[in-house]
Amino acid sequence: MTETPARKPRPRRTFSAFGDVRKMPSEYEIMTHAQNWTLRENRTSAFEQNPSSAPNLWFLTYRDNSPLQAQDWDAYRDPDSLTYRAYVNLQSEAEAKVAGVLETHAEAGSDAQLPAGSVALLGHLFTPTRYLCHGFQQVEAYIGYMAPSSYITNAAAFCTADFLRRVTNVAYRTRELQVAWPDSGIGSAERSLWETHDGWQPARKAVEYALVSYDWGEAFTALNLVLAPTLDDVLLTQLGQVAKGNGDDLSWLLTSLLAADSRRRDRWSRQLAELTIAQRPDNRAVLDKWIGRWSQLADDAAHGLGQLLASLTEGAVRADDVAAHARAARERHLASLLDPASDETTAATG
Amino acid sequence: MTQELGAQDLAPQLVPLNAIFATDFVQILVPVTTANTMQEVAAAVAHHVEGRRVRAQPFEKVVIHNGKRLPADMTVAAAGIKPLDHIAVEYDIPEQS
Amino acid sequence: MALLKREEWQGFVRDVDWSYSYVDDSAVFPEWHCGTGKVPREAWSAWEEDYKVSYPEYVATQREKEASAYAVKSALQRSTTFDHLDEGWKSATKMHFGGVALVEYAAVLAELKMARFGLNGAWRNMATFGQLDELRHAQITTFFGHEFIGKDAQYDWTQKAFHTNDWVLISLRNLFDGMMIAPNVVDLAIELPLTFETGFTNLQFVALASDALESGDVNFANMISSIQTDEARHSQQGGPTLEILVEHDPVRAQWVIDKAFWGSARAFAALTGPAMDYYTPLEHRKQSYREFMEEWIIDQFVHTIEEYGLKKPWYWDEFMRGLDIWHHGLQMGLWYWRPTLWWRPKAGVSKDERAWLAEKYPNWEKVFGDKWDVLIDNVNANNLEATLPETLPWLCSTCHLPACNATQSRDGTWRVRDWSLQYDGRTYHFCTNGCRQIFWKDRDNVNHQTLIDRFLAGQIQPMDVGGILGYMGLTPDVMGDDPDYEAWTKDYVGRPVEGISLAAQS
Amino acid sequence: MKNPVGPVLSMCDEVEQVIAAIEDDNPGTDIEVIDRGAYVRVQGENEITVTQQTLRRYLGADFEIRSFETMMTAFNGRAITTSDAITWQSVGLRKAEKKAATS
Repeated sequence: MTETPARKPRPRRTFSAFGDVRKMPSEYEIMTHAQNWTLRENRTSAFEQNPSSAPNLWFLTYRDNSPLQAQDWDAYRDPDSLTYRAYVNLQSEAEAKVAGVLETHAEAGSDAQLPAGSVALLGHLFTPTRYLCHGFQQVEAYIGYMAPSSYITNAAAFCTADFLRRVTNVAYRTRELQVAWPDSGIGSAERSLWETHDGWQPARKAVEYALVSYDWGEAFTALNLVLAPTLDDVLLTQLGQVAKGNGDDLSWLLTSLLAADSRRRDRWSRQLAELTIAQRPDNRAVLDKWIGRWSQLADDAAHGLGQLLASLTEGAVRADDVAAHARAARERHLASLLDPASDETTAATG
Repeated sequence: MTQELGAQDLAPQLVPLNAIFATDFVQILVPVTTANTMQEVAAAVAHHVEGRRVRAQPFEKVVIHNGKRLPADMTVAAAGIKPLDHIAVEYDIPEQS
Repeated sequence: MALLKREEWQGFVRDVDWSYSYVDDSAVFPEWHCGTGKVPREAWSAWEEDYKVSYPEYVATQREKEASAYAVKSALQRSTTFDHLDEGWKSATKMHFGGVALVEYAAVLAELKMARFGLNGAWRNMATFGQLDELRHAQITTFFGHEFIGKDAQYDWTQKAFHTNDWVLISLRNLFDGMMIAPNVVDLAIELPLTFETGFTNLQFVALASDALESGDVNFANMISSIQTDEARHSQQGGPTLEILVEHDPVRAQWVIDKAFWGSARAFAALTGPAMDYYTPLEHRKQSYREFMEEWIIDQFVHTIEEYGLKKPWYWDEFMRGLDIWHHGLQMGLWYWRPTLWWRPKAGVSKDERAWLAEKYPNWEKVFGDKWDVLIDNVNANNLEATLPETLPWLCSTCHLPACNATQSRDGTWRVRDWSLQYDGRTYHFCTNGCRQIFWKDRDNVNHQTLIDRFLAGQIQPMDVGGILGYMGLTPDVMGDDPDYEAWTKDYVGRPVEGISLAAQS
Repeated sequence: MKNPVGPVLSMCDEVEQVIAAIEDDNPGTDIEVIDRGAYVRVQGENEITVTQQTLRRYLGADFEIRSFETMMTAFNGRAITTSDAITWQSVGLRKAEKKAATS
């Protein structure tokens, strides 16, 4: 320090964190890359405090020492390259569409024209989902909190907000239906249905278990690879179809619009699962074990909801079919993920 | 039984100190050894500050440790100054009469 | 027929708690993550935010804010504004980008933590907006800082700073890990949204915007003002949390605020203080750091906590006296150890600047003027060597900032005093009595090493200046230096000089 | 003022109109305006309100109250937002009102 430091400005085009890149990183990458300092290189612990403090041990156990490991988590990219600006643009447009649909149907007075069966269906299978989705929102927030790369945290952060969006739409509809059908129990019976109705208990069990799955990799697997894809198939896809069949266009449109968030979640989650296996084939066994455990819970949950759906459609649908349809949706989401033959393709794309 | 060695018999040990020089604005890290005298300690501290931030004055410098002024020829070991101890170095300005 | 009003349906969004039966409530909300403490679990059901917002409103409003911030940016992109900004002001922005961008990301993690572990559904929802807000701030700050890398390599530290072991960053990580990412959510809601975001961030984001605008940096002023509009909203998680905690455990509430306030005050003295009183060109200063502190912290914040039934912190007199000292000492430290910075610190002590400092801080000349005079004389004698460090400043075991806070004795002299204590067989030193008391009260930083500790433990190799700079991540293209020695020394050329270092002649 | 409450507005084209709207909505309250260049403090004692209706008179019929947030960089007191208005209230007054509501 006894010499005035020499300054030889070497023109740089982007953050040195990207190394000697030939290609300029995208706006998404600039805004997302290595933002979480608790993941910095050469750290002795996640937090700049006593290495054996409770928070440090928590992050060591559930993040750094997770059975799910990768050489370079920062190699992950969200296939939608979402930035904050892109997210609020996307979702304000999506919400404008929802508002348009809601307004049109409110003007047409369509809630008042719903057959009693449809009202009961919504009151049992749609309006109680605000609890389930809020639980998912919490688990997704935890995934974001603990994720081993800011690329993953950000995807989970937007996804957390998407669940709040869904809860918000469900809440809005809850009020509309309550106004139109004050004696239906809509707006007052949801919590008790959620906590005590047989059809909901396996789903509640699954989300409660997910809330206490503190290994970040397992939480991600449980929610994003298994529970959400399975239950969205029942609560958005199949419920939407049944609603459409009943002439309840509003519920069908709304579930279809909300399904866009689920598809986006499926895209980034699948991409992340592929990256882990491409970087470290041993992760296949880790994911396999977790997927197996959570698939059982997810199938039970889908079956419970299937029974509810069956009872509310007077047997027009069968619980087993509902569960099978949901399982098939999940299996499509996970197709060939755990298949060793897929290594080369995943390595090439990952 | 071997006789225990006194501090003065050991090879000089490094003693990093927290030091402040007179009216300087900041405490600094100054490494000395157990064998250094107070005069040497004062010089080591002054090296970083005197004439750099605090104007040099033509007076002797004295080391103060635990509120006591230590003799110039006393060693760090003899003074019982331990690693990470705090010392102040002050000019020994004669009383104006 | 229009849509339903928010009031008619938002209750359902907020009402999302249920009773668990497959797992224990205490497993879903582990005590050390949630920190309910003496507050009965059911008391949290009364948690209610005043500042309500819904998802569709949120995305629509935020879209407008983003559009406007980026419109200003692109309008200015082709202008030459940046090239004409004062070096001192640029330093204030470099310090901001490096010292703030990733703190915003730490706040993303903090809000995610509350979105998961918050003890009421409405709180978790508000934190869900909060984490999005903070993501916005991290991204916009990072992106705006990135823009200038081509013009000045120091802006690389926008992203890099917090990945290094530079002493400034160790200090800030220690503070923000402790009050944002790691604490239980009750403490967190009081430390981050309430203490930090309704108090201190206003200083950096609203008050500094005044200086930015005056300095001609419209883009920066606009960015930080826009960020603070989000803070104003999500910071409202603090109030309801504090209300409940005060009712059941006022002692803890007081302690949490006291500690967060002190830590924030130390950090802002290091960063915002020099930016306002030294880096901002004299003609562009709106108010002094002290005046901004009085407006935003002393009056507003203290009034607020008193309304919640709490008292001024126990160290209040020491803190108030520090308003005239802390940031001036830190400014001198930042300047003297300038090779360890990622900006070019202005000394800011020309005659006019000193007159301003003396007017705003009547003791300034007495405490700091003599040292700057020696530095000035060394510069004017071509003794630059004597103005560069050969050892480390002592770093406080609580705040990790240099121990550089002079206090006045009864006889009127100003001296930097030793605040130390013995614990578990070793000696710890602190910059102030406040830092020492905080260490003693919760001993959070026991076993956490300051840069001095790391150096003495041999973790920094080689054990010399080069080794230290390497450990801190400084590269020659980034290391700070004074942007213009002449600017602040030329007023004093030719005056009689004595007692300066002879380093250059020897 | 003992308990000043109100918004801190970032400098923008609409500041004057917003202040006028706040004055209209609080006829019995002295509104103090402190201009600091980049930001303007608007405050009244204990409680002040601004409504969407009044804001629309000044800022256009399509102004949404939610957009008030884009101008408000900070505020003093507690901000209570509804779909037609924003009220800034001192913490003391807010506590008293809540207490009255629950007892």
